[in-house]
Amino acid sequence: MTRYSRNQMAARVARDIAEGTYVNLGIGLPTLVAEYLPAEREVILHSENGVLGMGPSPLAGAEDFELINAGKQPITLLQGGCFFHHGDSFAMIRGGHIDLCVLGAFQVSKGGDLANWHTGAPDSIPAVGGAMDLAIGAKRVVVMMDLLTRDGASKLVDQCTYPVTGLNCVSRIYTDVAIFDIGSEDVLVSEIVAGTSLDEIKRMTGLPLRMP
Amino acid sequence: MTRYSRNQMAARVARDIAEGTYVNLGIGLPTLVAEYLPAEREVILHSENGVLGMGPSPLAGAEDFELINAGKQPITLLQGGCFFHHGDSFAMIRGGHIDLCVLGAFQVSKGGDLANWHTGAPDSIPAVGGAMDLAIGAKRVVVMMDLLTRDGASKLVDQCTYPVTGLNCVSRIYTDVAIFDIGSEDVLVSEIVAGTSLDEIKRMTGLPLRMP
Amino acid sequence: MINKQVHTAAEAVADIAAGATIMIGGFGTAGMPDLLIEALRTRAPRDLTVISNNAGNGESGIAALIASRLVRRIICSFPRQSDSHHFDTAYQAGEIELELVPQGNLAARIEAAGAGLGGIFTPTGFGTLLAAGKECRRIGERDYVLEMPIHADFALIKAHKADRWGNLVYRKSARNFGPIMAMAATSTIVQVDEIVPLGVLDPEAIVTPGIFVRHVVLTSCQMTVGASGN
Amino acid sequence: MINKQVHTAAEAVADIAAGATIMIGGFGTAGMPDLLIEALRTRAPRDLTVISNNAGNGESGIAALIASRLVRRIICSFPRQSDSHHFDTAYQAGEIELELVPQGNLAARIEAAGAGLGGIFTPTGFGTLLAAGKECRRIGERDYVLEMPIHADFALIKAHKADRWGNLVYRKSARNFGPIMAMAATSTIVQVDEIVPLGVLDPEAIVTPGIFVRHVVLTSCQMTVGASGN
Repeated sequence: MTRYSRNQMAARVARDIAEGTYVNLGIGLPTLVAEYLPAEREVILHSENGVLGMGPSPLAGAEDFELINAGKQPITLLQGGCFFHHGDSFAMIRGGHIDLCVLGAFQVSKGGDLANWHTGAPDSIPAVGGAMDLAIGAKRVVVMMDLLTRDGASKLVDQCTYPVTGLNCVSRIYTDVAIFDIGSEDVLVSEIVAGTSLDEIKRMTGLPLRMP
Repeated sequence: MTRYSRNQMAARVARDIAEGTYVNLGIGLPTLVAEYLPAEREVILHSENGVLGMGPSPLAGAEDFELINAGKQPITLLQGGCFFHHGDSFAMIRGGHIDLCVLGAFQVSKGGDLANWHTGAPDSIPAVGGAMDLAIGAKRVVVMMDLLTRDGASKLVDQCTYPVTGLNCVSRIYTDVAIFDIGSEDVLVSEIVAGTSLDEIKRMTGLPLRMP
Repeated sequence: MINKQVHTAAEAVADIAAGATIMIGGFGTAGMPDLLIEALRTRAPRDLTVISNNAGNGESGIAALIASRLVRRIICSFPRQSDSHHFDTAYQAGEIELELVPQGNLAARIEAAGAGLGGIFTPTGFGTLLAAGKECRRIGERDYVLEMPIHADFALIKAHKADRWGNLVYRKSARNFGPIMAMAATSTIVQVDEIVPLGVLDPEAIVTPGIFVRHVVLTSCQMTVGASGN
Repeated sequence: MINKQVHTAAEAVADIAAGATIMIGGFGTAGMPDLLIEALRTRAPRDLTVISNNAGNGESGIAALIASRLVRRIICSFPRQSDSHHFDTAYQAGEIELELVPQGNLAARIEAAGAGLGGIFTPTGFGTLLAAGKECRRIGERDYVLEMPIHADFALIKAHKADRWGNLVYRKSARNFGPIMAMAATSTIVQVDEIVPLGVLDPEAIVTPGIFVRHVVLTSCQMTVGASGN
């Protein structure tokens, strides 16, 4: 079975992002999407710590630690970018002004519930950051993840067993095996990585999936 | 009986405003207070349409109709003044950041209720503007008014008969006859314009007043 | 390439249809988007709900919309003014519905819409006629009124300068409702004095980021169109 | 003459007493008022409640306050980080109380306090562990959680430039929580890189008007004091 690498997944997500889209890329894997947006396509990246119009990473030695992204890595600002405070930044998110948010996930349920903030382990220290705001705020929330855990369990599930981040908020899931769209009735398999069949994906997830 | 003129009332109010105070002067009579703040005393005037640090009126011919006060008259901006939007401006008011607000009134009750927005006449077109925000927002709200109406009725009353603007919000009332302070139990006459007695003021208002 | 500039005010307001809810910036005439309002009056969609601080002065702006009988309902804080005769007449004839809102609650409700909040408890108006019938609650030592967000389909505002991404700066007290209305409307249309190249506006001083802006049109566009041969 | 500048960080934090509630700006180290935090640690008031996005990194800043056992309770969105070992230790020992708040709700609750609101209905967190026990309400087609404002006695923030009236501008993403914390605290104390004469800051570009600021101190003040003979 062919599976997308992390880079191939990022490239696939990037392909769907049209010019002029305002996008928030979650910490971790989604950050990689920025590398696959062609320079001539103007996509405006938002960082929840008060930046719109994030540019590429600075050259070594040119880092400014007052110009960072939500992952606290140094970034640059494009011409046309701007700064604002946390209140306005989360108004952009919560108010539905961000067109697209790409997030990582522990699990996504067939109803579009997202779990990505907490494993629920009783001795762990919880930390939520902007995850819950991002989950429910953007016009469209998509997830980017491997379909299976390292143990082979599906992360696309009937019901989340991890604590949820938001309910019924995910529209689409880009995985290493296929792209899934959360419909109002069921989950559609919209695109399959070459070499895998719908039946295999059904077996992997244990869910009643269908092609559109 | 000696009574303060409008200008004398304004001068009296101005005397109580210390350097460094953030002040909103309501439309109408309170605006006159600005004329009696000595230029060397730095008092920062707020206008609810998004200005802090209002200066004196512009010279004739130098008016800029994008630089106006809440009464829509042209103003100037002092060095150190700044502009902000209506949301932030009313956050300053509602959030208790303005030290002092000076308002006109139709009536003030002995409990500090303010009526200054609406006569309640059934055929009148109501308009409230920022009156209700100003009434309850500032750290200290004082009123500036003639004690009596043209018909000789007291505007300091047992209970407001006009529709109220805010409840229990006025601390002090500067009038042409005396200065009144709203106490938790009763109304104190803190200062009397020369030539009037407490008994006369009690007769004018019909209220059980006392000296502090 | 992103370019939010459109070349005529008519084009900017072309998809405003009858029944739309429209925020209109300005405090008196400061920040009033006169060009856009005139284009809207020419287009003449009916049954509009208008959200603005005032209800029009004299013969132009919102007063002209009312005189043209396009406005069914207005949400504002200060309708009555010395020269608000078009509103006054329509109101007294029962031809226009008024929702009177304290100015700070108007601002806060617009902000709540822009920020995606479902409602806010505000102390302003408690115990007054304008809180009649509204849910109230004592929180801590203070009484509050529950007020709902005010959204709009469109916001028509005026700014000073824009770039092609729609970033805006304003001028003096003409800023007033512009930034918060831009955040509360599905489509924000802006009339500006000047359009500058991308990168000219200081990223520390941009007041309205372009994310809140759909169309930008130059105040001088009518003249420009005229001068270029129409 | 109004002059909000004080000459040492110790003077700036001199009236912060045990039991105080303190907002501390910054997102990671960007915008972290390190000088003020160090002055606070030296002063060492106990039983503090700290409101900040993070719960400290490494050995300095909030981490140092925790290591000195001054913090009884922390309200933040993201305590766990690779180098948050002082928080982790105190938390696991039960020596520090944590209120975990989604970052946008943290911002909105701080803004609500600054704006004098009594509560806000926010969609963030609905249906999650972080809304457990909170009042929820369906408004329109969406579910919301009622969240309360977060006030503080003091805000310690960092800005780029100030003038003697306390007007502030920030630098890049170090702005983050500064402007909203300045509005939500009874006393806001600001560490700045530079103090400029009144009138130098552009009135269109001032981010925090001086009304929200009590004290301003230069980041370089320690050195200045040292250089002048101590």
